[in-house]
Amino acid sequence: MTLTPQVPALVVLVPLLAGVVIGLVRHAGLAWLLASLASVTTFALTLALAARVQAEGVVIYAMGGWAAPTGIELRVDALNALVLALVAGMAAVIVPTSRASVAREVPADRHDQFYALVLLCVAGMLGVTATGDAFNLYVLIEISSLTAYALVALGRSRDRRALTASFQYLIMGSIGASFLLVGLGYLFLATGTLNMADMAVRLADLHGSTTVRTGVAFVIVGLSLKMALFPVHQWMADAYTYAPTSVTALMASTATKVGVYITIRFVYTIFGHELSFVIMPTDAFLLAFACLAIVVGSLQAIRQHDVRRLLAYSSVAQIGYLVLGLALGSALGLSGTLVHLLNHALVKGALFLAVGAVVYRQGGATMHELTGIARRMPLTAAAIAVGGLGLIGVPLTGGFVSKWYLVAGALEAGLWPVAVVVLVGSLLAVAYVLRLLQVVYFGEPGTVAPEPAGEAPASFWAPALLLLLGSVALGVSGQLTGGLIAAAAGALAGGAP
Amino acid sequence: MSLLATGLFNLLNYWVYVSLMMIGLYAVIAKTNLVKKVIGLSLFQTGIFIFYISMGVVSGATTPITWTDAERLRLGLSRVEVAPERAAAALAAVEEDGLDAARAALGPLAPADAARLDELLARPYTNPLPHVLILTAIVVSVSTMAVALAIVMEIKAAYGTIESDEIVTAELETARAARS
Amino acid sequence: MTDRWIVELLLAVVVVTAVGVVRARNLLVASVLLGIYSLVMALIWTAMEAYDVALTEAAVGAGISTLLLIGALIRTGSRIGGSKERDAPRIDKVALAVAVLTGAALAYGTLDMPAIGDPTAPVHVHPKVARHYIDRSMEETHVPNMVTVVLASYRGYDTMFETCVVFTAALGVMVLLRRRRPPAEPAPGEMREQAIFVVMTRMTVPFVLAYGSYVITHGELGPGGGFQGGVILAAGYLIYALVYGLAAAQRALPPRLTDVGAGLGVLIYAGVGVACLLLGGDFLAYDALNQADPAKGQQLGMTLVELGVGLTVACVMVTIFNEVAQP
Amino acid sequence: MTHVSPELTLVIPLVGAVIIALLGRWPNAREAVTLACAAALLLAVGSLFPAVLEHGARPAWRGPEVLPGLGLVLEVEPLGLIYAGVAALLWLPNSLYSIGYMRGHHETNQTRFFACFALSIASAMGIAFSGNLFTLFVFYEALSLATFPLVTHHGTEKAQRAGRLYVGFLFGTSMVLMLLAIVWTWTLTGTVDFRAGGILGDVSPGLTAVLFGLFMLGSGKAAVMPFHFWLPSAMVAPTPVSALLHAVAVVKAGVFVVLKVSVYVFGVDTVASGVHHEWLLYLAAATILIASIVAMTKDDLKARLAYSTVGQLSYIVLGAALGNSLGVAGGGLHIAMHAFGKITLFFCAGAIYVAAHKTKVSELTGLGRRMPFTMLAFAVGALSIIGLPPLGGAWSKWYLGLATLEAGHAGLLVVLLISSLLNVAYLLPIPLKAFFLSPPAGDGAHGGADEGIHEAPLPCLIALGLTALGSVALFFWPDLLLRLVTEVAPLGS
Repeated sequence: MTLTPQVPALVVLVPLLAGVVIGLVRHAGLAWLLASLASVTTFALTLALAARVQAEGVVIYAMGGWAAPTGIELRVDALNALVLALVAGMAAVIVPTSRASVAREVPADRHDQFYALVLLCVAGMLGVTATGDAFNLYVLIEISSLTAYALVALGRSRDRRALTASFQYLIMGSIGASFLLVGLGYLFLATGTLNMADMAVRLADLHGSTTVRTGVAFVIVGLSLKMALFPVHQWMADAYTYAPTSVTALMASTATKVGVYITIRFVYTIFGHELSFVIMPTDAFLLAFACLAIVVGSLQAIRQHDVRRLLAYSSVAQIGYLVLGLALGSALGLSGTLVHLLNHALVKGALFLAVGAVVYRQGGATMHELTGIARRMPLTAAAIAVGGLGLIGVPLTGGFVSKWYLVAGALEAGLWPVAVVVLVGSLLAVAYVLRLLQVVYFGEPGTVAPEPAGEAPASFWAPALLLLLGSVALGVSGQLTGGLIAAAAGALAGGAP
Repeated sequence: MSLLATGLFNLLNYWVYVSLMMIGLYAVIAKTNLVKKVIGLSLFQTGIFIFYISMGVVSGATTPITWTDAERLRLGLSRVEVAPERAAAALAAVEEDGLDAARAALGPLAPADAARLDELLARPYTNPLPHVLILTAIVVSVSTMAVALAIVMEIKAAYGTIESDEIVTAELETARAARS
Repeated sequence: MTDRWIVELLLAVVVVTAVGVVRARNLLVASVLLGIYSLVMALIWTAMEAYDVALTEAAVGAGISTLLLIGALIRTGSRIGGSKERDAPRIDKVALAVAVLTGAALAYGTLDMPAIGDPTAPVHVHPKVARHYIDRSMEETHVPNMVTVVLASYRGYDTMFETCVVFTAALGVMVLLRRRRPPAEPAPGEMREQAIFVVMTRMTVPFVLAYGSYVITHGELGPGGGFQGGVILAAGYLIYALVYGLAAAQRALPPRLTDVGAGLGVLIYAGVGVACLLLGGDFLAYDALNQADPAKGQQLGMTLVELGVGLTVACVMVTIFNEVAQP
Repeated sequence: MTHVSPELTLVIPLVGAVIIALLGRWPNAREAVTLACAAALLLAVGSLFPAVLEHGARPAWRGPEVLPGLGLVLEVEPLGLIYAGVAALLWLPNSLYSIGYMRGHHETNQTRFFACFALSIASAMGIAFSGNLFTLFVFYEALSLATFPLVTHHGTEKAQRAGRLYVGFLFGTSMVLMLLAIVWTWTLTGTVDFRAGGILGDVSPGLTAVLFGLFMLGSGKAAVMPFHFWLPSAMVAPTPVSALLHAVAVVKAGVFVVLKVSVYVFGVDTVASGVHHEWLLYLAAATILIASIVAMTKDDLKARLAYSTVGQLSYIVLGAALGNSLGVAGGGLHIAMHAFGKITLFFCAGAIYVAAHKTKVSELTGLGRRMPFTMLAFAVGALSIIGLPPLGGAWSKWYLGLATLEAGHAGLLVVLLISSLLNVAYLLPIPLKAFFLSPPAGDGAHGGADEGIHEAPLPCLIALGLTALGSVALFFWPDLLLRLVTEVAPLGS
């Protein structure tokens, strides 16, 4: 008996079971060890799955042996194989290296529950990404959200505002999920099926139905809430600011990416090009808010004093880029979104880890606490610098490639003002990144905050630099991004993935 | 007006669900009390349940638990006027040869009774799928509520209040104190 | 389906109750009204032939949710009933606009919907979805309750995560609220001094527990299953705790046991799936459990996973109650 | 003759920057590395000249591809060689000068200064030898980034403000306008390579005009009005930085981009044929006149020189916008001529500051007696900027004048003449007053307030002497430069 055909199921099962088991161990060190093992194993499994998708094309796994649409299927194509590997990869980097910061920020008697929640959250995100069933998607979204609410609230031992942030997140997340549920209900009512591929086929004949149109609208609005697309982004800024450091690093690099993936899946695969862009003005709606997100998010980032908050608002803007690309409705735009998806996950994860190192050493991460840290924490500072340049999208980082695609996509669509917004957005990024780097490198410590005692443990800067290496590889190698274009084209082909 | 009439007749459940969602959404946004927000969220979510269950309804249908032919017949016979021995014969026949044989064994009935019996024997099932989905949704909803209330309790412990505007004021004061 | 006018009457009651819930300034009143709202909902589900949903709604919505809310009010307010909204209700125009816009959009979408009860609606005629469940579930699994079959087999993967959601909720509540110390002894004058409650509890709790177990194990035949039964089991504990005090209840059923039970239930569910996988089937393909008679395998699988669900739900509800109710 | 491969011109200063950063604790070793790198770079760039001129070679290097068909490409061509030659040639005296200035002035953060300086030179080499628009953009931005710490070197509030203005204008124009133009070019033509005759052949004239505007305004380093504010404000930086900005690398990068894009993306003929391009002529002309007039009103020496630079840069922009070979030739020559003239002037200004702590033009009266060598060099630089023989500036202005006539814009010739007169008016009085007027009476016992002032440190003097001689030499031996520009733009065609 071989487990090879079972890999798609195992990708979700391993973190899930590990999460449940960890919830029972009552030992901080053991919990961490199990969580690390599970996340690394999961990453290996996603890589195996990606290799299989590369070799065989779409991998379909019928849960319970019931062929879809009677049962639930997992359906993995190039697009979600990539996102699966991204989510599992970020977890495999962040979970094993999180021990020091978790020990500092979470009460010791809660580490088992903490790691259990983290793994269940990862399992939820992986499940969301792998599934081919619309309702299953909803259930899994709720798992990843519910765990995330609790994880954000755990930041309260450092700052009580974590609680209000978590509550706000819960309310917005639940409203978003409910809108999604309603939208799915409308689509289910019109098609009689919950399977994505089947739904896509049946929707093709139902473009005139107001039910379908309303369903589409509510799915899009619900997902926008979940992705924290402007103007419903405030919850994310607060949650990222006050959550425990490693939670922020993990969520910032995965949660929103999964949201964007789902949106691509719905807009392109399930609704199809005509329903999304010709019949419904999805593109206009998303483009408008994406542009606003880019500009407003960046402007708000410039005004921040707390660096975590600065990065959180920068994420608001980056979601704008991601949505903008997918709303362009073209291969170029989608390629931009995909490259940005990867790059931003790597860069934001690294930046939050580096900022976590500062929090670890300095007790906080305001501009005061970052002043002049480059002298004593050169590696952390280097991570902040490279990460910052990646956020701007300077050439030779992945951010430049995605920016290039987005601008080209906007120009191709004849939307030069959108191209200008993309470029102005990166200009605003220059403003907040340079301000940060000036403080880090040229600031005079001692006057406003004590100089750090020394470099943070390697478990902070090493993973950060590793992730940044990935971002640079993405920015330098045309091969990596060239493969992505093929994936994007595959997703664009419409119909079944 | 005909739209309204048709709607009231055909779509009433849906419109009720829309009103419940509106009431809930209003409460979530407008209320400052955090517990009240959670309650609003609960209303908002249960509204959706009505929508799903209503779409599973089939006119004249029964609950989606498979009835054997004998069970159907037994129920049917209890609702019509029929001589006990003919009923027994029919019940015996259904075990052997199925409903058609039983119907034959029953012999002629009064027209109203025959129609009623036929209707009961052919009763369709309600769609089970929406029920399953809503079972899940109910569980999700109560789980969310549990976590939400846990957070509210912690907020009370940390801030001494569960009114969102008072929390904002408290934060502003903390910030001011930190600055001075 | 029951007569239309009954459903319509109940729907009207539900809307009025909802308005009452939102308008009530006393939060305890609002919570109790919400419980009533759920009960009326459960009646509506019954009227729509959705008995499983009705049972769940009654147990979860009217029972657990109300208890949770009241528990939260005790913990956050000074006394029962003392927790009130501060301001007089006023209309929030923004909220109203958002709600009305959302409602209008939702209502617009209903205009193209088939009439309620129309048997030709797409939802009812899909050959591989609804028709498959109705026409072939008995043949494929020999389990009469289609809701259970869909829940535990056709969409068993969903239900595993649903169990996980419950487990997650317990984790979330524990991680936020748990104090690692024994609960204080109850103050005198509690209910256990009152003989009538004690006697009634002694009499009812065993029945409640028995009924809960029955509901869990007989979900294949009639309405019910792990979720409903698990909640009923937990209700037994709740009654006991309310009368004898939390400390006594926790002595009878140590929290450590329910902690383990909560996780164990999920592991049982997933374990059944893994067993199928090891026996050569796909994950959760219960056919593999009995190669000779797949339908028997299905029955066995469903019984086991429902047990897992029941265990998790019961333990989680007890855990959440313990955390919320601790002083 | 063998030549080095072009990427070596980047590697030398890059490696230099790393070593300099590591040697921070040993200033002498650090400065030795700086000088050694400058010399090595000069040799490396020098070896490319014969290859390009005698053998018609176009040495190239292909780096990684970021996207299919979009990669880092270096390719040596004559126009770039002029710019690279100027930068490499001036790095050596500038380093020498920096050593004297920074030590004489006890500046802080000297390691950072020299390391960033080397990085700037590396970026300049990348710009000079870029084989496509993408590579050009990469190094253009790298230059902005590498010079940012230099501009804000003092860390004062004023320096910070200057830094913000600096990156705001430079990144603002390049990241929004230039990058937009580059991506647009890519979507329209499928390539971003530089090719003789241009690559926009099939693009409609209207769109070509839009692209032209984006490219020209996008090159913010060219400091065409109204994108010039960053340049005077950056004067807050130490004088060697001003020399770097005004002569060695930064503003030259801006006008170099203007020239290179005109020639290799649009093609000289395209520029000439499109009436939509004429606005740039008028903008450049206006910049020339306005900047000269503003320069006259400035009493601060460095500010006056800064506005002078703004005006002189637009000469080159004008040459590019005229759309004929003479214009390109004049522009190309002016890159070199202005660099030598202006660096001399800045060296002098810095020497005066180090030696006499004077920054105002009005304070320099009679200073020629105390610092004769410096003021003499100043006079040479000024004459070259004005464009009088026997100094290099005469050649470029001559060609630019011819180009205006050939293009049929006699009015612009008048502008050039008026501007030269204005140059005379704001530059020449400075050495004249220094030499021929008495210093203001001081309150000291004998002599004036300038008592005790003598020439600046020796490294400074050597540096400014060398650059002044360079200006003279360029008048007598312009052949090399002329041959390079005729390779790009055959004269007399």
